[in-house]
This record gives sequence, C-alpha cells and structure tokens, in this order.
Amino acid sequence: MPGASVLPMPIDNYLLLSLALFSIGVVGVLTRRNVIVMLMSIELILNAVNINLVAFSRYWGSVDGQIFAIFIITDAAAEAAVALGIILAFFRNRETVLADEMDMLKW
Amino acid sequence: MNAPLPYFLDHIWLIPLFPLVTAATMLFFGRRLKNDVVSGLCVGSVFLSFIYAVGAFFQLVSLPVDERVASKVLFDWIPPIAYHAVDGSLKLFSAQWGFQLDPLSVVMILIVTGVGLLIHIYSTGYMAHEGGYYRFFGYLNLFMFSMLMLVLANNMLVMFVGWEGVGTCSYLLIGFYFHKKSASDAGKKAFIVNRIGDAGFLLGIFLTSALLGTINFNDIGKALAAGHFAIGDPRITGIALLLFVGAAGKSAQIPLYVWLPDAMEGPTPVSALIHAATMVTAGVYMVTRMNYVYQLAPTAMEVVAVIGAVTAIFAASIGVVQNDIKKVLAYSTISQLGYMFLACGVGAFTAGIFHLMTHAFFKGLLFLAAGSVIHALSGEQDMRKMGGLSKKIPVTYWTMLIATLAIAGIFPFAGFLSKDLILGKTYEKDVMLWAIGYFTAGMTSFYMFRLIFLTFNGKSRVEPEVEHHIHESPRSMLIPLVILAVLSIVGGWLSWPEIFGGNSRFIHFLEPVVAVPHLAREEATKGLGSRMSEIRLMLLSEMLVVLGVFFAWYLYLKHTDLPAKIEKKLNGFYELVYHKYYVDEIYDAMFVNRAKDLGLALGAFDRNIIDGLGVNGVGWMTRFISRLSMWWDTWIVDGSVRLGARIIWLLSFPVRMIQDGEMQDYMLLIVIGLIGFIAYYFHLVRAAAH
Amino acid sequence: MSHLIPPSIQPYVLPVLFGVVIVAVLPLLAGYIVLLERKVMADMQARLGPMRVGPHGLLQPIADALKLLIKEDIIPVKADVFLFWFAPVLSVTTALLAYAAIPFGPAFQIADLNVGLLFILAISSLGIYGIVLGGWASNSHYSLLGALRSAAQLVSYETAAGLALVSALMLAGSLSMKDIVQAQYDQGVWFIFVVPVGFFIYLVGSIAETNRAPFDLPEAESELVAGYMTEYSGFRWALYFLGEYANMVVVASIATTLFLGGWLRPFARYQDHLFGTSVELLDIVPTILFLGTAVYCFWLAPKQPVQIQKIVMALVGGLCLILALGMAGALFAPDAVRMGVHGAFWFLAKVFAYIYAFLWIRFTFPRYRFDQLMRLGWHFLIPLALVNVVVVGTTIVLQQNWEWRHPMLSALVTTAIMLGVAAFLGREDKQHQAAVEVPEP
Amino acid sequence: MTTVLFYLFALLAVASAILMVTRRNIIHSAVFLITTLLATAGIFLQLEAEFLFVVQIILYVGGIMVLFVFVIMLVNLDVSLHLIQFNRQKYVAGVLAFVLTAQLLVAFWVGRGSLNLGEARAMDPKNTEAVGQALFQRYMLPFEIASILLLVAMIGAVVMAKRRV
Repeated sequence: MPGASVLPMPIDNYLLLSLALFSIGVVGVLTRRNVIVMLMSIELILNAVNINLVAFSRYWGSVDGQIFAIFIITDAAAEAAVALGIILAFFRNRETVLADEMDMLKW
Repeated sequence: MNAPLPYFLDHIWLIPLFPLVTAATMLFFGRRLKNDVVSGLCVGSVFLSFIYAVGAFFQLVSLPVDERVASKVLFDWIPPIAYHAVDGSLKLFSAQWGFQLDPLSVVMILIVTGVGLLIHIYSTGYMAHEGGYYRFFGYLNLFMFSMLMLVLANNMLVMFVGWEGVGTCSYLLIGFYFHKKSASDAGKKAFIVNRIGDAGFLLGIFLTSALLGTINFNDIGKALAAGHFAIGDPRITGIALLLFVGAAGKSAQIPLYVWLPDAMEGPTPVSALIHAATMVTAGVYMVTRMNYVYQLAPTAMEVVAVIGAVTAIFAASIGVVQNDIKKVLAYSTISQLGYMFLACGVGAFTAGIFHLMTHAFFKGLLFLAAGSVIHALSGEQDMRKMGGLSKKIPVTYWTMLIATLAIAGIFPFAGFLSKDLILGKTYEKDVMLWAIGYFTAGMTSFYMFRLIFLTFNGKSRVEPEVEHHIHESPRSMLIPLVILAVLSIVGGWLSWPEIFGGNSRFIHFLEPVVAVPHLAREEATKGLGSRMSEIRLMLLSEMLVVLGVFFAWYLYLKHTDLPAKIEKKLNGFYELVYHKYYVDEIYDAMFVNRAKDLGLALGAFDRNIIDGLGVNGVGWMTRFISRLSMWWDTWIVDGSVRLGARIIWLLSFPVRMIQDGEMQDYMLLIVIGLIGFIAYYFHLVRAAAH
Repeated sequence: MSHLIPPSIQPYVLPVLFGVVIVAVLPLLAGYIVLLERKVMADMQARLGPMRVGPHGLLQPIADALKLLIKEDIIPVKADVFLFWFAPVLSVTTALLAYAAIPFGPAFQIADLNVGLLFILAISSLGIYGIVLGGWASNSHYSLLGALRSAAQLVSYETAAGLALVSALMLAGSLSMKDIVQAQYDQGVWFIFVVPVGFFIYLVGSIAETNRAPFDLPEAESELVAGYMTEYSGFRWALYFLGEYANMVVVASIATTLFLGGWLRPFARYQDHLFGTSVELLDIVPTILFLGTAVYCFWLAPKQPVQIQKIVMALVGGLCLILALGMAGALFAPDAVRMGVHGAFWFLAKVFAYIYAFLWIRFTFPRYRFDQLMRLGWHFLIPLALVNVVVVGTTIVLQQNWEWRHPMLSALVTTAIMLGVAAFLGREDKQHQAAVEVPEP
Repeated sequence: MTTVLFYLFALLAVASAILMVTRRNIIHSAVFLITTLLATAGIFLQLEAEFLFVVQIILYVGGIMVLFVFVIMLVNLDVSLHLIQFNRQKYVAGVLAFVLTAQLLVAFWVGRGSLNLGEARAMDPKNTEAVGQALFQRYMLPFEIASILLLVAMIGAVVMAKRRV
C-alpha cells in the first residue's frame, strides 16, 4: 500500500470505535459472573486502547504509538498467563470460576 | 637484556606455566576426567616444559660465554617501597615476577623437567590402580610448577614462593594416603620441620635486603662485587648461615634431616621425584646460587662443609642397618646430600651441582626400581621378606644394579666421577673431611650392595601368597627405568676429568656462575691438584668401595647367619643405630612435648580465665539485663502498641464495610471513581471557560 | 489488454486471478498428494497401492472426492452445532489464506507484503482453532483430548520452527518472501547450505506442526480413535483433510522459500547460453523432464488392461507433452513469462521434494509418546533454535563488521558449533529422561 | 476502498464484541473475542501498521486466545451453561457503564472542534524496520523491562498451574 498517503478519514472514527469497544469491555467486566469472560473483557479494553494508540501514531506519522501498542500486547500476554494460572489453581480447589464465589479475600 | 632474546629464552616463563595450567585443571575438574585423559594432560604438559627447557638450553649455549644470562621480567610484583638499610642509607625494596636463566638454572630445569617427565610416565603405570589418580597428578604438576619457579627465579622472593610451593606439595604428596595415620603424620612432620628451615631462609632474605638493599640475584652479586664487604664480614656470615639453615631444612641436613625418612610414607614416584631427585636438592641449588655470599664467609663455608660431612657419614651409618628398602634409600639420599654440601662447603660448588645431577639420575632410578620391586611384591617393603628376585624381574634387577654401581662409585659410572671430584676437592681443603667422605663412600657401597643382595640374590624369603603373583611391571614403568639407567652410566661423562684426557665440560660450563670477579679465583683456576695425587685418591676410594662390596657379599650372601651374630655381639650399639641414634625420641622430649605442654597450659588459661570469667560473666550480665528490658517491652512498649491497634480497629469499621472481597464490587468502585474524576474534569473545564 | 480494465480496479486483477487459480488448483493438488502418499507408502511396503481407478490409480483422488461429497453428513446430537460447522471451514480458510504471500515465481504471487513471512506464520497459527474448536465442539472425549494435544503440540513447535526461520531471516535481512529469495540469488547460495541446523529444526518443527507421523499424536489411531476428527465425516472431514494437506504445502513452500532458494533453479548464477541463442543450458531441464514423462506415458498407454485406462494414460501423456511444449515455449517468451513459468516449475519441484521427505519420514519412524514429544520440543529443539539464532547472528555480525568474508567457512564453523550444542543438549536430555520416571500410559 | 474496509472491520469488531459479552457459552464468547481481535488487526492493517497487524494476530489470536481456549476447555463445566450469567449488581453496573460512556461521548462531542491535529504526516513505508529501530534504540529500556515482566509472568504462571505447589 502507498506509504505517503494521508489519513484516509478523520481520526474521530477511530476514537469512536475504540470508545465503543471500551464501553462494551467495561460492561463485560462489571456484569459477567464468569471470571474468564471478565478477563476477556479486559483484553477487549486493552484492544480499544491499542486502536487509539495506533490511530494517533498513524496520524503523527511516527511509530511510537505502535511501540506502546506492542508493549500493551506484551503486558496483556503476561497478565493473561498469570490470571489463567490463578484461575486454574482456584478451579482445582473450589470447583468454580464464578467471580462472586471468590470472596475469601476480606476483613 | 637489550638485544632481543631468541624465542625459547624469551619464553622461559612458559616452562612453569604448562604444569600450573594442568595442575589447576586437575584440581578443579580432575574428578570428572577419565584416567587416560588425566595422564595425557599432565605428562603432556611436563613434556612441553621439557621441550622448552631443551630449547632454552641450546639457545643459551649458543650465546657467548660471558652473556649466558637471560632474564625475563613478567611484571612488577611488589612496587618499590622505601626503607632504611642497616647502614642508614635509603633503599627501595621491590620485587619483580622475574625469571632468570643461566648455566646453573638451565642445568636444574633440565634435571627437573627431564627426570620429572620420566617419573610422570612411570607414575601412569605405578598409580594406575590407586584412587585419587587425578589428585596425585594434580599435586605432582603443582610440584613441577613450584620447583621450576624455584630454579628459574631471578630474585629471592620468587625463589621463596617456589620454595614454599615445593614444601606444600611435598606435604600433600607425603600425606597422599591421608587415611593412613602414619602418612598424614609424616606429612605434618615434614611440613613443620621445613617451617624451621624456611624461617631461617626468610630471615636470610630480610637480612640480605636490609644489608644490600636488593634481593635480585644479579644485584646482590653486583653489590657484593662492589667490595664494601671484607672477606669474613660477620654480617655476610650471618646471611650465609641463615640461608644455610633454610637449605638444611629443605635438604635434610643435620639437625633438620628427621623428616626425610618418614617422608617415605608417600607413594614411591613421589619419593623418587621430590625426596631424591629434585626438591631435596633445592638447598644445594640455593647455596650454589648464593655462592658469592658464601665465598665471602669462610666461617659459614666451614660450617656447611662440616655439617655436610657429618650428615653424610651419620646417615650412611643408619642406612647400614635399616631393613625397609625405601628407608635405606632415604638415608642414602641424606648422606649423598651431605656430599653435595660438603662440596659446596669446600668451595667446589660446580662439583656439588655435578653430583646433584648424577645423583638425580641414579637415586631417582633407585627409587623407581624399588617402587617396581614393591609393585611386584604387591606392597612388601621389608627386605627381610625379599630375595632371589633377580630372575623374576630381570629388567628391574639390572637397572637397579647399574644404579647401585653408580652410587657406590664404581669406575666409570656417573657416581664415581662426581663423587671423586668432590673427594679430590675436599682433599685439597681438609684431609679430615676427606677421610669422613672417604669412609662414607665405603659404607655407601656396603649398604647399597647389602640392599641389592638382600633383595635380588640369595634364596627367596618371600611369603608364599605373595610369591606366586610376582610380576614384572608394565612397560610404562620399565621404559623410564631403562632410560635412567643409561643416564646414570653416561651422565657422568659430561665432565670427563682431564686426567683421563677429558675436558671437564660440565664444570667449565658452570664456572661463570661461581666465578667471583673480585676474589682471586684460585679454586676455579688451580686445576684438580697434581695428577698423581688424584689418581692415588681414586685408586684408594675404588679399593674401599670394592671392600664394601666384598663385605656385603660376605655377610649377606656367603654367611647369611653372620649378621644376626654380629647384632648379638654388639647389641647395644646395634640398637642405638637401628633406632637412628634415638634422634626422633630426643626431639620429642626436647621440643615436641614441651610445645604440647605449652599448648595445654594456654588451653587451661583460655578455659578458666578467659571463658570462665570473661565470656560467661558477660553472658550472665546480659541475661540479667535482658530480663529487665523484656519486662519493659511486654508491658510498656507492646502495651502502647496494642492500645493503638485497638483504637484503629475501632475506627476502621466503616472502611471494612466497603471491602467485602468481591472483585466486581471493587471494579464498580473503580468505575465510580473514574466517573467522579471525569466529572471533576468537566467542572474544571467549565470553570476555565468562565 | 490493460486498457480494457478500468484503472480503479487494475491493481486487483492479477492477484484475484492468481487467487482463483490457487484456490481452484489446490484441492486437486491435495488430492494428488494423498495419492502420492498412498503410492509411496505402497512402494515402501512392497505393494502396488491404488491401481483400479484410472491407470495406476491416477483418477483415485477424484473418485475419493466424489465419494466424500455425496456421503451423508452427520452432526452428533450433543455437538455444538455452530462451532462444529465453523471449525473445518476455519482450518481450510487459514490454510488457503496463507498462500496469499507465497511467491510461486518472481511474478506469480498474490501479494508481496513486506511482512510476508510473518503474515504466513500468523495465518497458519490461526489453524490451531480449526482443530481445537472442532475437537471441543464434537463433544467427545477422544476429540477433546486430540484437540488439546494438538494445540499443545502446535504451540510448542511453532516456537521452535519460528526461531529456526529467524536464522534464515537474518541472512536475508528482509521479511518479504520475494526479497528473501532475491537475497539467496544475490549471495549465490541457498540458505540451507549456510544454516543447515536451522533447516533441520524447521523440518522437525514443520512435521510436528502439520500433525504428521512421527508426531501425529492428535490423530493417533491406536490411542484416540482419530483425534479431533473422530466425530467428523463426509464433506467436513474432507475439509479437514484438505486443510491438513494445504498446510503441508504451506510449510513446504516456506521451507522452499527460506532455505531452498524459492523459485531459483539450481546454479541460478550459472549462465551458459546454448549455441549462442538466448536459451540457457539448465533451463531446458524441465522441458526434457516433461518430454521424458510424456514418452513414458505413451509407451505405457497400450499396456493398460482396460480401454478407458489406455485413453486416460494417453491423455496424461498428452498433458505432459503440452507442459513440455509450454516450458520450451517459455524459453523464448519475454523474461517475465519465462521466469514465471520456470520459477513455478522449480518451486513446485522443491515443494514436492520436501513433501516427499515428509512421507519418507512418516513411513520410517515410529510414533512418539506424548511426554517424549514435549521433551523433544522444549528441552531440545527450542534451546537449539535459540543458540542457533545467537550463533548465526554472531557470524553475520563478524562478516559484516570485521570484514570476515568466508561465508562457506563461517557456515561450516556455525554448523560445527551447532552440532556440538546439539550433542550436548541430547546428552542432557537423555540424563533428564533417565532421571524422571516415565508415567505408565 | 480503505474507507469501506474500515467500516467493515469496525462493524465486525463491535458486533462480535457485543456478542462476546452476551454469549452464554464461554467458548462462543472466546470465538467472538477472536473475531474482534482479528477485526482490530484489520484496522491496524488499514492504518498501515503491518507489523502490529501481524503481531496482533500471532500474539493475541495465536497465543493469548489459545491459552484462553485451553483454560476454558480445562475448567468448562456444563453446569455453568445453566447458571445465571450476570451477577447481582448488573443493573447498577449497566447504569454506571452507560454513564461512563455518556461522559466520554460528551467529552468527545465537546472537544470535536478543538481536536484539530492538522495534516496527517507521511508514514515510513518500511514499517517493520521502523518499529525495529525504535524498539531497539529509543525504547531499549522499556523493551528489556517488558522482557523481564514476561519472564516473571511465565514463572508465576508455571508455579500457579503446577498440580502441587
């Protein structure tokens, strides 16, 4: 694809898109009981952020935004690994993956 | 050296390096390696050193006679330190990590690497079935390194490093079978006795640097050559005597010889390499190296000569009655060392070194052959349980016989030439000393042939269960024997004396080292007395030697019952000699036990006064005080803390209401907070707008 | 003809054309690879293999395809219908999508992305879902276990294979498949000769990635009936199969492009014009080959037992003849066409060689146990690949910065080092294997 | 052309995101999340971030989501299909989420005019090289830190997932 083409459309569309994904992610995190789905919603939120970053990096014509996106993806990988590990361990002990049954962490 | 040195001379520092590297390898990773790898590495490194030594020798010889000194400084070891010498002048003490190669040290490295190589090869056969193979070779190579450092050093401090190194290695190797108590004790004994000598050596070094302001051999030579010191200057004599103490310790001279016989506890190759061929001759080497000091101190020379002579005959007399084959060899080593010191004492340093070389050959051979005998008899060392082996292990027999002829001084074997050189020199100096050496020669031939006859000839007294698996040693052990046998025949011919139409090449080769410019070099110049007297001397000693052989034959082959009778006859004297004149016991009574008593006394003091009053008293005080502070802690400090905790617990009630442990509630809170922030941001924007 | 096409869609014409060609040809190709496999297996087991349908079973694949198409389509009751439908499609789609970036010839490529290789890797990494979802959706233990196994296997071996590719990448200095081949032309050596160890790692890794013996645990008949395909039958099953064989072609193409010099003919730099004409000596090899085949077919045709087979054989001969003529004609066509045709020929030849290696290995080695498989992957291949990357990178830096210009020598050194490392790892692994007690299956 | 692509991908992303949140079957929501991610990758491609496009697919889709699917298969309980999918605070949460979205939209609406970023600059055609340069020169330290983070996460995951700790 041609390198020097200008941004095909105003950046607002990208912002709106990422906003939509972000909101959906928030809803998922807040409402679903299943921890795994919550995690997936978090991934969704991270993705929304990525879209923003890449859009702006495209707009400024510098790759910094993409670098940040890469770091975010790395982060997501790490987070997913650890979180899923925890979920597995928890599932082995308690036979459940429901968020509101994981309430031992209080007082 | 201003002119660039040829390769080998420029790289003499590699010669000690090779064994060091392999030694390190052995001691760090040896456990992992297979035996053949170990032997390959170690023997290989020594072989490399040997090659370099030979190369260095030839390149040194190729130099003109006056410039046969190659020194190589690797780096500064001790940076110059200013201090006042005894004459009040300001001197700089500095030591370099430097090496020096002159005829003397080249001879030494040739002996060390050559004999060392042979003994390494021998050991691969001898130690093949022992545990700790890699350990043995690691120590052995470490020893090679130290010994080469010792002989290659260009100043006393580096020499001292090597000196201590060989001491350590000899300790390690004597105690190689550390599970045997006698072995580890012998190791300790050797180490401690050596310490005494080393202390003397160290003091000698101090005195030297205090007096002459340098410890570099050449500079010492120059400083003395400057002629500030008259002959017999007491300070020089002091240095000489102190150094000789060190030499006596290392080379087992009276009164410090006691460790050498016990050192025979070590494996036989070790006895051959360290306690016959190389290390014990370090003293002789050092005395020769410092000869210009000695030549300024006639008194010290006399001391050296006398001690050498006495040691020679003393040790020989003990050797006559020992029954342990290695013990006999040990005592003969001591007495041969006595010869060398005798030579040095009468100023025939070159003769001493010459004897050192030949002795290295035949004594090394004797030990190796003895080892082969022991190997054949699966560990038997008592000559009374041997006999008639000559048929069963012929190679060992013949080689050992050659060595014996050499040491006994039969014409024209190596021993004869070197020994008679010494005797001749001695005769010129002092007839008394000559007589002692002369009789020692006779006794030498006697006990050596006693050894041969008891071991190889006559009828077998071997125990039956040992009898039937007597076997000749593997080839790896025999080859060194043969080579050494050849050497101990021809080795002496290097300096075929003038009277037999030779030209003492070896002696002349060494002369530059002992040449002392400012002395009238009468020793060096004034040939070997008049021909006739020399011939006469030789004939005399030959006759005595043959007589010794005859006695040995008469007593131990012809009338084998006679020795017992003689023992009966002069029982007391026999006992005295058999127990080595009770020297060990005397030493125990005089020093060892006193030291133990002192230790006990100190121990008691420590226990009662220091521990009792000091430590325990303090402990009691501490406990008392800690009680008080404990009470304080419990009631005052903790009390207040608990009070605070209780208050906070009460206050924190509403906060805990929020924390119900459900993550999604937390998230809800987060979102609420987020909303709050954004709302506040709007508010700010509006405020800014207005 | 370019003036016929409106300029707005002009850049999309050729790619679409190629795409259509590939999608049309590939199933056939896959089918014939199956035939090839059966024939090779038969040959190695001293049998004849399919002989009935068509001469020497040449029409077998078509017959199979028809049979599968008209077979009844079964969906288990408790299966998850949506995924059960979705999974095979996914696996085929990903397999086909990967072809978008593979250059069959200097011009014969759908899209020359400047991240071409990564793109292919990415797409083929999607293939896992086809398997996993299929295995899960069919709601059967065999399927699920097979799916899990294959997913684990794919994930672990993708790492090794990808790292192995990196070594070739560093040599080429580009991610675009085209430039990689070009680099091999410029450096005048196929990268297999520079980083053989990398190639070896990729070979093993690719076998594991395509779930073929000796790594075919996901469909180990003796252990779990047919792995994730247990519940599948008929057309969906055919899709899976298509996907699998398409994947084989993909990995083979990657290997060909990165290690075997892509569309370059052997001795690509060697120029020898035939009696002064513009025809080069080595370029006539394909023609000769096809001619030979054609002659052989015509010679065989009368010997066929049945009339129809005679005809078909003759047709095959004719086809080969046409191909030969095409090859010959291409020699005199303008460079673009010539390079295209011959490039495609060499490329496919290499691909088939690689696939033949696959078959060979499959019929030679027994199957691994699963823990052995994992240990091989994690304890041997991945470390080896990592070291490989480091070593190759070092040599490249040496060559570039320190003017150390002995590519072949450095290749030898690198290989020697890598073999040493491999030996070491092997020993470690054996010790480890001795250390841990093996779980009883 | 690119515009069409954008709307296609955006629609795909949003739709499958919604499906992801609402599906009852976890596997299905995983599949839809994958679709969303792929659509996002498409957006990246359309933004001329080829490298990121590939990274998104390889890492997110090919790595992380595989992990998810794995865990889902390991923990999947048929009973969980018949449980209540939303927790007891779902209405509050919904409202709050709506408020948040509304706020953001308002902010967006208010700031739409003031977001004049001027003309978009040209992009380096060799995207991968550019990313590599930036990653290994200006962002070396963050890169290392990220690698450390990954290492730690790996160890943590292993320890967590071991049968007996």
